Amino acid sequence: MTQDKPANTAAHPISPQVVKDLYERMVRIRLFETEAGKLMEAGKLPGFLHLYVGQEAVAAGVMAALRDDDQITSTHRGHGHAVAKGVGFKEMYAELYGRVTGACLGRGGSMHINDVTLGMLGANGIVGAGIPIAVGAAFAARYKSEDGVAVTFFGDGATNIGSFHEAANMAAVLRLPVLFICENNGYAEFTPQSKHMLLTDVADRAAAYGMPSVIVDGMDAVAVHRAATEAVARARAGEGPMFIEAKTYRYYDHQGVKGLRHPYRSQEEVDTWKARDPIDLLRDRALADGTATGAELDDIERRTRDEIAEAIAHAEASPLPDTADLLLNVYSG
Amino acid sequence: MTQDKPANTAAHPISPQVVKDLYERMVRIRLFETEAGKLMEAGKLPGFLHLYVGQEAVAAGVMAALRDDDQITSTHRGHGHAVAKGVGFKEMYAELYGRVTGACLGRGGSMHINDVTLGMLGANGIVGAGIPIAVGAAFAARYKSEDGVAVTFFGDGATNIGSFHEAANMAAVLRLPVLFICENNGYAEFTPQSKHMLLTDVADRAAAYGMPSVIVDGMDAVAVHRAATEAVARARAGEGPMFIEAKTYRYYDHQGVKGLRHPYRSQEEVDTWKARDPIDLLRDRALADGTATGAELDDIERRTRDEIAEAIAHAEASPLPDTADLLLNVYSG
Amino acid sequence: MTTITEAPAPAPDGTARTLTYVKAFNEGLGQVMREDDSVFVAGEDVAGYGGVFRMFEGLLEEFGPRRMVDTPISEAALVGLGVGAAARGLRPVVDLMFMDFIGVCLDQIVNQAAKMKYMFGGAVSVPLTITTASGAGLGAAAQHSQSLEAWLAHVPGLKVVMPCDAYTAKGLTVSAIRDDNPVVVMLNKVLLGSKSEVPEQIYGIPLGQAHTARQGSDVTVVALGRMVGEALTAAAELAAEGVEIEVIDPRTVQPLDTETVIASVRRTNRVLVVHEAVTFGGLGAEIAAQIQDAAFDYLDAPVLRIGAPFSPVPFSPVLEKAYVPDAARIAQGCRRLLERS
Amino acid sequence: MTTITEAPAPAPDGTARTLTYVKAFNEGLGQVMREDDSVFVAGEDVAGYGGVFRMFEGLLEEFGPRRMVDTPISEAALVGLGVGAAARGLRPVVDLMFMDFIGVCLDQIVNQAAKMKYMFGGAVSVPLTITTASGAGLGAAAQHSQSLEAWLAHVPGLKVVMPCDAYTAKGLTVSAIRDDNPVVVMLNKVLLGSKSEVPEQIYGIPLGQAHTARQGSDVTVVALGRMVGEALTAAAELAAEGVEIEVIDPRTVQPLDTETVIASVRRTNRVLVVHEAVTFGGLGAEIAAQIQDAAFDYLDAPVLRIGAPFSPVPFSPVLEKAYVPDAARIAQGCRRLLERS
Ligand SMILES: Cc1ncc(C[n+]2csc(CCOP(=O)(O)OP(=O)(O)O)c2C)c(N)n1
Ligand SMILES: Cc1ncc(C[n+]2csc(CCOP(=O)(O)OP(=O)(O)O)c2C)c(N)n1
Ligand SMILES: [Mg+2]
Ligand SMILES: [Mg+2]
Repeated sequence: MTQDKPANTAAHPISPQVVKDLYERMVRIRLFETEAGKLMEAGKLPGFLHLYVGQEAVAAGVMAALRDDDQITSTHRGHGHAVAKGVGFKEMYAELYGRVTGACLGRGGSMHINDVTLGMLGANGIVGAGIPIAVGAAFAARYKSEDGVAVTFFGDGATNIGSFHEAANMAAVLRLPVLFICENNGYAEFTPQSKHMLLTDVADRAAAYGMPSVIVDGMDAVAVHRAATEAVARARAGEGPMFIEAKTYRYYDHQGVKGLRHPYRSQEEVDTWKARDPIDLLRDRALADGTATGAELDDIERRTRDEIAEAIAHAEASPLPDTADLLLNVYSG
Repeated sequence: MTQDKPANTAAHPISPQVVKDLYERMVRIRLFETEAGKLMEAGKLPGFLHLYVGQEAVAAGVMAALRDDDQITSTHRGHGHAVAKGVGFKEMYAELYGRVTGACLGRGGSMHINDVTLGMLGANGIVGAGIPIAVGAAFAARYKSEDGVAVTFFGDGATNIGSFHEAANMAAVLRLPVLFICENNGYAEFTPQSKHMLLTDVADRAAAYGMPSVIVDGMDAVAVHRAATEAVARARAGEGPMFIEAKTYRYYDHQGVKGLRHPYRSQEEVDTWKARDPIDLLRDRALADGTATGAELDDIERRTRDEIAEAIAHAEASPLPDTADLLLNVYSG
Repeated sequence: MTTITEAPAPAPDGTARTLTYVKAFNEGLGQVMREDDSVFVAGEDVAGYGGVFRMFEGLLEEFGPRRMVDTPISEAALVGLGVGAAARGLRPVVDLMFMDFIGVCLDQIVNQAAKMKYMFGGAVSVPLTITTASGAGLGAAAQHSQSLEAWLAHVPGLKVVMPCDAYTAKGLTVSAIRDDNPVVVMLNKVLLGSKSEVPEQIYGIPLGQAHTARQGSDVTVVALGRMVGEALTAAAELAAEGVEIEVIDPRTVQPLDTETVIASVRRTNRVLVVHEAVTFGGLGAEIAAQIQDAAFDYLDAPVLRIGAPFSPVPFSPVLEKAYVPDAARIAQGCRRLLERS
Repeated sequence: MTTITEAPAPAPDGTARTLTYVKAFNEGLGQVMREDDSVFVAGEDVAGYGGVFRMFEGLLEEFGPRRMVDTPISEAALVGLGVGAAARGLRPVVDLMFMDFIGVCLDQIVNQAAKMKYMFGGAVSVPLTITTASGAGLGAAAQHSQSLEAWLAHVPGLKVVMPCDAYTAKGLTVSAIRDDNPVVVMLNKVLLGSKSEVPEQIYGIPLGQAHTARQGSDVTVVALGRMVGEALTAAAELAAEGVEIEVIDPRTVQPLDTETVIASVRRTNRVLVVHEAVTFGGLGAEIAAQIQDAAFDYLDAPVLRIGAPFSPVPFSPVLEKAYVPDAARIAQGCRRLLERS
């Protein structure tokens, strides 16, 4: 049932504007995460930190195919999705710091970052839990006769949990406008894919729901973007859900920044993937084919760095939540 | 990934003994259930009753391929599996009556009938819940270096629940000796398969776990038996789990005996399936090819009827549980 | 939408219409669907079949498949569908059939629906209603008979209602759907066919407000769900003995209206709490703990709890009858409380 | 196997070895695996990685992949695997990592593991141990910080233990695995690195037996899990004020050793119950309800409960600190109890 990587061919050209957009989204994620990692190492951030670095092409490629009113649900590794969907650095860093100016008023932290005004329905601390929620968001769009779509991101490991299965089948049966994006980074925590399922391609699971699927190079933002654009168009047109498997890799450890110190993956494997770094790939290609100049791309990076510095300063200057407000937002009304 | 109905061909002959065994198991189920239905209608049985009538070929065909030390887990529709695995009529009727001589000492009722001495690890009131338990039983067999297998029965509807998915993947990854028997009777309660999944063949789901699968005519006890025998041999040999979809039909309503009064299925559909009644099919074939005589088969039926009458009398004469024993068996030791 | 709820007074002339519990639920649900297009129902066999308990009968015919949605057997995805749709502004009513099935989808209820508003810094509300049938008494055994309100009432962000009759089944359901929070409506299986007076127009019953079902001065009985009727029976029996029982129906167990209970106990000085769930760790523990704290100096006897013994629900009717509290045990409890000087 | 458990007295000369909580757990588990081949461990990253909290470090090396089994992220199937294996005579130890994940597999724990023996008429036992990390204090937020013992203790057929230090982490784990019933071992995340004296030999601590961690005559403090340490700190603080606090650690919350608590309260006449879980519907309610019933005439003040406020666990450390009960709040509670005449 898996289509033979149609989106991975360079059939139709992508506009320079989109290339720069993809590049910018990726750079924003990379720098946001790298700085967050440093802050964590410096002991400035409480709690857990699941860095997205390495997987940027997926979030960027998909999100560039969406509108603001399209909805996404995310995972424990949610910063990349949030940044790519447009959530502000200020709210995000402030949240990581546990400040009242944060995206969750300091109540949620890294695993619950959201911005419902941008259709970011939250990172999620429970593996697989965001998947049915996206199906519900897609249901709501159709119910209201809107043509919005919903997108749910999840890992290879998450496809082993019941809620993935149930939600995929539900979406297929109800023919809902929802994209299932599996970011296959080869590991569920420290367990390689080969030990948690017998398949090579997670996309093969879509057939169990009568859902079409496609496999893309998850280090190639353009390939991801093409596949997502097609799937979004299909979903908007009422043709139902679609499964996209993006083969990708995370550079840091499962959690935190220490990374690469445990023998669950080889240095060689890490190096091989890093040699195809999604940002470098796109940059090289854009410079080679003249889509963008080095100055343009450098400028994106510089602007992003400035914005990050400002956001971190803002976060550090922000007040802590007031302990008198412990019961805030437990209930509505 | 689904094999093309290999077990449905009459490649190798089946011994007369096995044919009679299959026939007897089916007749025992049919008569047990029909009488239970009458008792329910007469207001003698408390609680729920999910009759297995129509699906006898599946339980009989599979169970005839098992040893006593092989383990099964069942469903809300569990009487057929229990009878075919050898659980006694006395314990079963007494349980339906809520008597202390019942299979559960009157504590469990229809949905919890079990006989662990015969490897019957229980009917189950929660859809899908028996599936991982069978995987655990298979794990235990291999752990103890025994060559026992485990078999889990479930319906078409149950393949939509998370625990099916998780357990199937777990069994595949751990390469455990467990058979997944999907009794596809076309409905989950009153919802037709076409409304609860997009697949025609539930067996196609096995591919999502790298698990081989086969589809059999669930009205043909011999076909089921052949497929089960092959799968059991494979599992015993350490070659891992297998998925068998048996296409079958239930004659009564989802629950109770009233049946066939709701417009969720047509009389024509019911008649078409009944025209291929599993017991008639096997009887006709056995008489035609001389495997058994009418007298032999009639005798099975007569003996079964006598045994049932005796078991019902036993149940009715049995004492009720003592209310002083309300806390019995809540804990071990 | 805020919860504007007004319970009309039952017709004083006694001519008012009676309805069964399940029909009252159905009527309230239909009315709120008529008034608000954002309300839809999803669940197993809720549409085509009208629900295995006939809770949704006729609604597919009136509202069509857009608003009455049959789903596969996938409770986690079902509740998740409700969470996502609620976060996007709809008012889903998701049916769980038997409360005992909650173990396959509790994460969506507890970690998603209940916590989303809080974790998101208030950015979103989850006006999700979950309907389900609870309670023992039908010989449905250990996996189809539980009353698990204590689990849910322990979860910040959830509300839980337990209608005791047709009147409250309708009014609490309407309020649950109108409420901006996730609310679990625990219908009682044994009560489905029971009748009481039910106004025809739409009405809500305020969540978090207890109802004094009978006034009395000697003992307060706080009864949950189906136990309200049992307590009233016990009260009638005791009245014949000259003992006046006050029966309080909290209606909502989260939030719990402790004030009404405490005010009563300060007058009666004796109190019994009764529910179907097992006593250990049940809601009765919370109610007792609050009472002994707030009315310590008013109690002439310890708060007495009556619940099920610490065992799964037995199948055999003779055991099940002994297992579930009833009027006789409540009356006995009251007498015991009164013996204590 | 029946639970023969003997806790050796800690070495009196003070020279005894100390171990961290997580190492003590690990040592006990290893010892019981050495003594009984039917014990195996299954869970996510328990084998190759040794557990995300390092709970299982070294066990794969010693016991190999037959007995240390890494599984996919499939908690329902994981617990079900344990139920099936336990019903077939093994003693599975199934790891749930964070207690908050229990919502995805509660059916297998509650409707299968806990009820199987009962529903099957006693024909089978389910000697399953579930290990999991609970508790707040690490900035892990609302879905990785909960203490859900009240849910489990409300379930007939389950046992639940809450080790408060390294010594009990080892002994209760050993007893849990040796027990013939499903037992949930709630380790506390914040305590993982805390040290106490731990005998080297294998020992069990009897389930259902409370431990008086400190004797005192003025106020009884019943503390669960990590709150035991906080209560002892409060007791030391109060001792300086001349107030003697008795600290009781139930160790097992199901079954609960009420007798030890009641006996203490009858001496002190004042009692406070403290746990990390939200107060409403927490174990403190059950304990308070039992105390007011059994020691009604001995109480000089209502039973005081201290727990978390009724909200999800907040992320920001400043909020989290205010959220979780601590020594200061316990001391304050004791003072309040003593003020009451
Ligand atoms: C239900 C549940 N089980 C286990 C965990 C612990 N956990 C968090 S992330 C993770 C691995 C997820 O792997 P994958 O889905 O591949 O995502 P990745 O981390 O690779 O991005 C696990 C096991 C959890 N959060 N929720
Ligand atoms: C978790 C759960 N959800 C729902 C139910 C209610 N229920 C009992 S049987 C059934 C239909 C099962 O369909 P299928 O698996 O096809 O089995 P069949 O009844 O056709 O034999 C449902 C929905 C249940 N018992 N458990
Ligand atoms: Mg992964
Ligand atoms: Mg079916």
